Amino acid sequence: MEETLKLIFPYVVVLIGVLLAFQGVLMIVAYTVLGERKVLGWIQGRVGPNRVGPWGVLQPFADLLKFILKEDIVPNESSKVIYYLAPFIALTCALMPIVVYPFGPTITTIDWSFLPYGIAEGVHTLRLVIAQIDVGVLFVLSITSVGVYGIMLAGWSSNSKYSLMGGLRSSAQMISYELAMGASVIGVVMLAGSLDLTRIVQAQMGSPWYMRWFIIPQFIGFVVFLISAFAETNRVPFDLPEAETELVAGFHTEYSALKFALFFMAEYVNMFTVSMMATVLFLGGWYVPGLSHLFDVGSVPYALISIGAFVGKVIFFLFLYIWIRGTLPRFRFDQLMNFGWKFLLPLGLLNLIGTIIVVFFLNR
Amino acid sequence: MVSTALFFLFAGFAIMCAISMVYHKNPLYSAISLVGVFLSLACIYLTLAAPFIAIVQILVYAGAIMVLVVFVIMLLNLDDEPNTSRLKYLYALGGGLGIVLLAQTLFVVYAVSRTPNQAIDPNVTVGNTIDIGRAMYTDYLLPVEIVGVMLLMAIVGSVVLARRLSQPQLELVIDKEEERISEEINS
Amino acid sequence: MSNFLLAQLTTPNADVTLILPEIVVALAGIVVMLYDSFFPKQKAVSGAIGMLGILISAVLLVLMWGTSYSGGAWSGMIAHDNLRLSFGLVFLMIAAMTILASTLWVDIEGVPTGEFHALLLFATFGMMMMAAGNDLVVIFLGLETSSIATYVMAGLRKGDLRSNESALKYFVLGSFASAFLLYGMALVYGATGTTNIPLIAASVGAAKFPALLLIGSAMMIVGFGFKVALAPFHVWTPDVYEGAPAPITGFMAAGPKAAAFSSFLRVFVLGFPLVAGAQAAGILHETWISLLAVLGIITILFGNVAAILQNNIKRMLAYSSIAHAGYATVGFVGAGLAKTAAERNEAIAAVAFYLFVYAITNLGAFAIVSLLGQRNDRRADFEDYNGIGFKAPLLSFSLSVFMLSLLGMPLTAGFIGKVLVFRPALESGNVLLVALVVVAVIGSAISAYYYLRLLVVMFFRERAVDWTPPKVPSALQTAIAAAVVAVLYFGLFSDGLIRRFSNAAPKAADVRAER
Amino acid sequence: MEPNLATYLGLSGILFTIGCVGVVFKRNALGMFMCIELMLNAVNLTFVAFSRYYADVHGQLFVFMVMSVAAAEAAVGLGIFIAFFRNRQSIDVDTASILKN
Amino acid sequence: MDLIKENLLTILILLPTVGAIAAIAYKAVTKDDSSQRWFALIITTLNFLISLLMFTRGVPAVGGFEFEQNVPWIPAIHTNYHVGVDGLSFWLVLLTTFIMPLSVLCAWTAVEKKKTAFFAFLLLLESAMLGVFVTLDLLVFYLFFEASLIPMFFLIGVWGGKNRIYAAVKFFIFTAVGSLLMLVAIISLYYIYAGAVQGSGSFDFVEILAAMQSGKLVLGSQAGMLLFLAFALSFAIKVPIFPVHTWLPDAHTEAPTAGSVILAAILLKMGTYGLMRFNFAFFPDQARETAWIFITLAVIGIIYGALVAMVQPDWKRLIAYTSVAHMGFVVLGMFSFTELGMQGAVYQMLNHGVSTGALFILVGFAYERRHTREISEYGGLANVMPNYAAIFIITTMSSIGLPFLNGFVGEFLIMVGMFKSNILNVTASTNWNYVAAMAAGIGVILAAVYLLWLVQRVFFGKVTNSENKKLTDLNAREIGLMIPLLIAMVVMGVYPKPFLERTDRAIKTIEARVMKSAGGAVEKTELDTKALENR
Repeated sequence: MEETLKLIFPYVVVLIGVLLAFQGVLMIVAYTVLGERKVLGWIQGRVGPNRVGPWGVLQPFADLLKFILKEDIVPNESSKVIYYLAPFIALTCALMPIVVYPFGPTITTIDWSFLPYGIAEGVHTLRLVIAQIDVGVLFVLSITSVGVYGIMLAGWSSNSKYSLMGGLRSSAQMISYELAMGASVIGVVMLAGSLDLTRIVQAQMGSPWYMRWFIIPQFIGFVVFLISAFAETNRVPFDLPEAETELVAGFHTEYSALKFALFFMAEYVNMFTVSMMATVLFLGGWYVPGLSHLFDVGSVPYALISIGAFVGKVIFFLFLYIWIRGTLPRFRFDQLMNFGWKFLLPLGLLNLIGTIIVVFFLNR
Repeated sequence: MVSTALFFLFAGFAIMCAISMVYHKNPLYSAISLVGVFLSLACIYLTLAAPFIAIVQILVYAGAIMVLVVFVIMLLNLDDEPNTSRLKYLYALGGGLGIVLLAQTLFVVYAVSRTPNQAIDPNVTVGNTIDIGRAMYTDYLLPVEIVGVMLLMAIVGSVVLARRLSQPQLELVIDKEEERISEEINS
Repeated sequence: MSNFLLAQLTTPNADVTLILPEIVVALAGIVVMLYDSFFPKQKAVSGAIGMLGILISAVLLVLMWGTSYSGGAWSGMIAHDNLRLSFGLVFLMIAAMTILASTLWVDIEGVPTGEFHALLLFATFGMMMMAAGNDLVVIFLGLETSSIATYVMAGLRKGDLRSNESALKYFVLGSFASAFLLYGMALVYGATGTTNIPLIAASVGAAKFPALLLIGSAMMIVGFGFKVALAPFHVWTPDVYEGAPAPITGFMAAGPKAAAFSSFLRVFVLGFPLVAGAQAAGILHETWISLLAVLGIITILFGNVAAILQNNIKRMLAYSSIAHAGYATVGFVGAGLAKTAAERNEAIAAVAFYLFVYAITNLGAFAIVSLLGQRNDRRADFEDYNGIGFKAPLLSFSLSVFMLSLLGMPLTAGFIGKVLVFRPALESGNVLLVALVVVAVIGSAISAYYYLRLLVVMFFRERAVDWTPPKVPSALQTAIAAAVVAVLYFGLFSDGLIRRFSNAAPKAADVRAER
Repeated sequence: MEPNLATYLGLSGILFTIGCVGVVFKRNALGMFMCIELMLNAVNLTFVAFSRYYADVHGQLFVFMVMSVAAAEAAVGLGIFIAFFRNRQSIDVDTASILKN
Repeated sequence: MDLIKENLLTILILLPTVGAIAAIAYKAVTKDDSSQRWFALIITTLNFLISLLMFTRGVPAVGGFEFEQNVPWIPAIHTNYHVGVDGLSFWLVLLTTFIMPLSVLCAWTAVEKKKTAFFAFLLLLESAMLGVFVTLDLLVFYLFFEASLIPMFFLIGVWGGKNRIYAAVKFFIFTAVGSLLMLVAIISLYYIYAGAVQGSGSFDFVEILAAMQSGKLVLGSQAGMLLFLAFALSFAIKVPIFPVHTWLPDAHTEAPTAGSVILAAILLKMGTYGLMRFNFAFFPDQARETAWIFITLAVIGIIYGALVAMVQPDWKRLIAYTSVAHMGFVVLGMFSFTELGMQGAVYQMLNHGVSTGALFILVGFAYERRHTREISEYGGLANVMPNYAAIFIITTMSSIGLPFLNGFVGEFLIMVGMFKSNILNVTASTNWNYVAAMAAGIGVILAAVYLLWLVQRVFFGKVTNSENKKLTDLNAREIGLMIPLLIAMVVMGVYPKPFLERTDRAIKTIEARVMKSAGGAVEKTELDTKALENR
């Protein structure tokens, strides 16, 4: 029994960690929605939702309830299997990348002694990343690129021309901007010397932090990344696929109720993951400069503060999203494609070439 | 044990998806089945200790090539394949080819399993990013350069193909149309 | 700054001079592309840049003939021998001829010139890589590079359904063939544990899985057979050739085919060499030799018989190109049976020379066909050539010379080519090969019928309707004149070229240094 | 039964067969193209399996190259399909038969 | 002069080609299409005169060649430009250069369209034919052998009669098929030689022959037979020997006059020349073994040709069939393997060249006037064209083999040679040689029948067809061009000695080669020696 428990214990810890992490993400996402409405309201001189709970804090749950209770409409002529499959693909692919982001430093001094039977004997370290894999950056990119299927299939299976147009636009847009995104990421990868996100964060540690954070040497890359991240997530000013005025909400025109909610969530999760990516790649991830002077590296408080810093940085990006949504107009589709191919991609490539040259000479 | 189960799970899934791809008349269903094959193959690469290839498999095949294919299917709004009577000999040909290849596969499996297997050291992995990267820019430097040229060419090629017709080419089409019409009138 | 990655890199032995000719061609392609995007109107210049690149590359190739290179350059991925050099020259010649021959076509059909020339140069780069590749991966990549470029070129006449169809079929069947080829490569890799051809040759005798070697080579024969259009795998050729624009058809019939032959030769003759004894290597060698001989017989008979039935000249030339693949196979098999390195080099040179001559002749013929075919190759049936013989004497004389050379008449280069490829096969004295040669000869006799038919139509028939000979632009004139002169010149004074082709360059990059 | 080299090769052979048969059976060019991609993937699996067996990274690099080639092929091939479709309103290869006497 | 003599054969070969190019260039520059015949006439005559220089050297030694030149052509495959004449080729070269100006003359006005091309092709043809007769390198021989096809192909196809396309293609394909197998045989021989001498191979006739004679190169019986057949087939088609002769009537009938003349007078000789030169020298055993086949076919050819000729309604076709018969004689003589028979064969080649050439020219004259070749359209021409009739009858007589005209000598020698031969003595009971000789004799009689019948139908009787009344007799050019031929007929018929003398040594060499390798001594007969004493 004890042996079995001992055997299972690490898995249990990981499982709990995963659940917690995902729960946290979903909560943050849910409140991002609220936050967006509030901030938009603020920008537009309105109040925003304030009826459900104090300041409207229960609004997300009310929304969820609404989605669950709404009638689920399935278009007659749609391809049923794909129609059902699409939102799941979208959400799954949005959530998957979360597993590789390190959201805090490794905790080395953890004390499990309060547990019975000493089932956690000798285990003192806890990695604050669900899966540290060798090719983390590529993993994120690849899952994101698979995510486009959700949108495309949704557009196609609805058997409606608006949805189809939305799906087509979305996939074209995502394919186009993924290149620029990749180009901007490679600069970071080269400076860090690894595709592993944890390593990338580690490479940004140390002093002087303002030189280490890749936002400084890779500023162009950062800008390119940010813009293409906006495009990847179909957010304003790149929200052509779901432009209400043109396409009547685009690929999810025909979706309602819970399936719509899944798409909706997927979009916000995507925003969140992209923000995490930006944080990890350019803002040093969970690293707080100078924190090691206050707490021991590897101690629990150090980790907690780091997690806080990480979340804070992510929220900064989320705010940026909302802010831009409130201020910028939408592109026309051809402008968007031109911008992507003729400006962003060359810029990313130039940055890449510059980085190559610099790295080459620095390493001689 | 777990890896065995996983292997057979993904292998079965891959074969099922592959059959479904051939079976389905609707190109989109075929495409999705193919994505399924790609994803399960990626997982199988993981069991072969080739994480880099596994990820690139998803990135390139599922994330780029098949997205393009699905894109084209949607763009052209392809319907199901019509069920007209195909030339019968093609079915015979396909069946024959299938049998030959299957026999060949069996032969390969037999030949390989007959040869005493050297045990594979599970700790030796060559599929890490660093291994691949190092080999790519030393031994495989030349192929990488050729691939560069090839991709450039593919870009040029697809741009050429996708661009609108030039003026003389349009004239050509119009010419031909007129010719056809005049022929019809004559006949 | 982290120096994590670069610190671990060992500097590769990247001897650029070894692949300079190839690089020059690729660079020329890029320059053409860039030039065209900035000055899209100047069509002649992009052609001129292309020609310049080809010329420089050719000069470099010739200069490289006697030079030796360090064995480990590019990790042994590049071979430096007469196969590579002579085939390289063949490809460059093909590219130059195609550029010249397509000037008129480019003009009247509004082809995107810069892109066309760039694609052509990239295809040439790919073909040169196929000949130079000493490793299956380089061969595969070269093959794909040239194929992909050719797919696009076949479909360049976008408004025309036949061209689209040609591109579509070429693409689907070409990729299908690549898959087989690749599977073969994978199995060979599995059997020997390496993709480097000299290493494969060294280890076929002691292959880990000899059975895989057999299957792999069979698969590769299927794949290469598709590319060179050997008989059961030729199905794509006629449709594709007929549908593609004439200058491109000429290119396809000459270039990718010759390139596929060069790799085919390298993989089989050098990779699966003649080894005495009944070990795996011996069985493998015997198998592929006899398989190819049988395929050659079928190819020659089929190509020639089918060509007789054609009324469209492009289609006729397509079938004849199948037959010519068969003739080249004769020399190829002869090379496989050569007992000494010198004999092998001679046989390889014979195949190279044959394809060289075939390419010149074929491109010349297609230049004229495209000229007379007018827009869209509308006038490409035999009837369209009725009685033009004495109305356009120079053109029809040139076309006759080409036809006679394809037929293998003495005093044309085609004759020398045939003599050369038949020689190694007869030398071996193998019964199957003698049968192959006899079939090849009978095939040539059959081919007299359809080649002469063109002469008959041009000179012996009268033209019913009025016909004015087309104006021949100067570039096309140059191309045709060069082809005629070359055909006649190499019919008389081929010695220098044959010697050059068969003289072994110093064996340098033969073996990959170490793993 | 532990998966070993033979198992992997068997899987790749089966996939290759299915792809090859599919190429013959499929009517539309896009379907054929997908079947060819499947065949390429089967080959990739063979390469990776052998790469694991020999502990030789070159097999995986070959796979990498094959993937690049597949991408290039896809780009061009889809361009060709679109060009064909523009003129013919179908990519059924059986309708592509004007090139016959 | 020495320079010319040194390079005599090369000059002979190249001069017409240069002339052809000059004619075309002249046309291209001046657009003048009528003066090319002068080019052709001058060049061919000049060539004839130059070829007469061959007399300045004596008969080459046994197995040797005069005017030899041997320079490497494609060293990479060990092929040389090796030319030379011996007794055998001497007269054939002379025949060629002699006939060419005449054929140019007979095409003087007959050709109405595309004159430049016509004369250019004639000149090119002369080059090729001369090349065939003088080259001693197998590959180069093959090259000229094939190259001679193309001008002829065009001559028939462009300037021929109604059915010209069929005839031209048939001619080409028949000849090309046979010769391609010869190419295989030639290349095989190259490697057999290489294997025999343990060195590089060779295409050189002299070298290979020397290796064979010295016993270094011994052919296996099977390989030898295959090679022999490959060579023989191509030559047999060219001759043509009976079952493969069908291209000849068509080609002759459809060809323009000059083409028919050259075809009959010279091109057919390539086949017999090749048989004698290569088949007998390289494969004596096989030649002996298969002699009965060739003799049978030759006899069949003689009788068949005569019978078919008899029923031809077409004048030209009739004469074409006489060629089949006459060439049958040549083959018969060759395969008797007696010196007399072979001498006769060579002599008959020349005869046939002169007589049949003349007949074709004469038919051409009539055709030019009436544009028909139906015998029934003519009749009583002797009344309106007396000179023409006279010349025609003399030529006919020569062709039949009337004593004191050339045909007699050749046929007589052949028949005697056949009688003397022991090549067919399989059984003691029946001497098949006699049978063959007698059958040939019947052929001579049949020839008399059909040719005289022709003369009777065309020239005698009343002029029934009104169109024939208007016909004019031969003009000065036409008579002038017939005179050399008539002289040749008479001289060759009366005084054959200088001809036989020249060929004698070469023939002896060949005979010795064929018979010696059989183990038997060279057969000497009384008549044989007498003929030699005539020298």
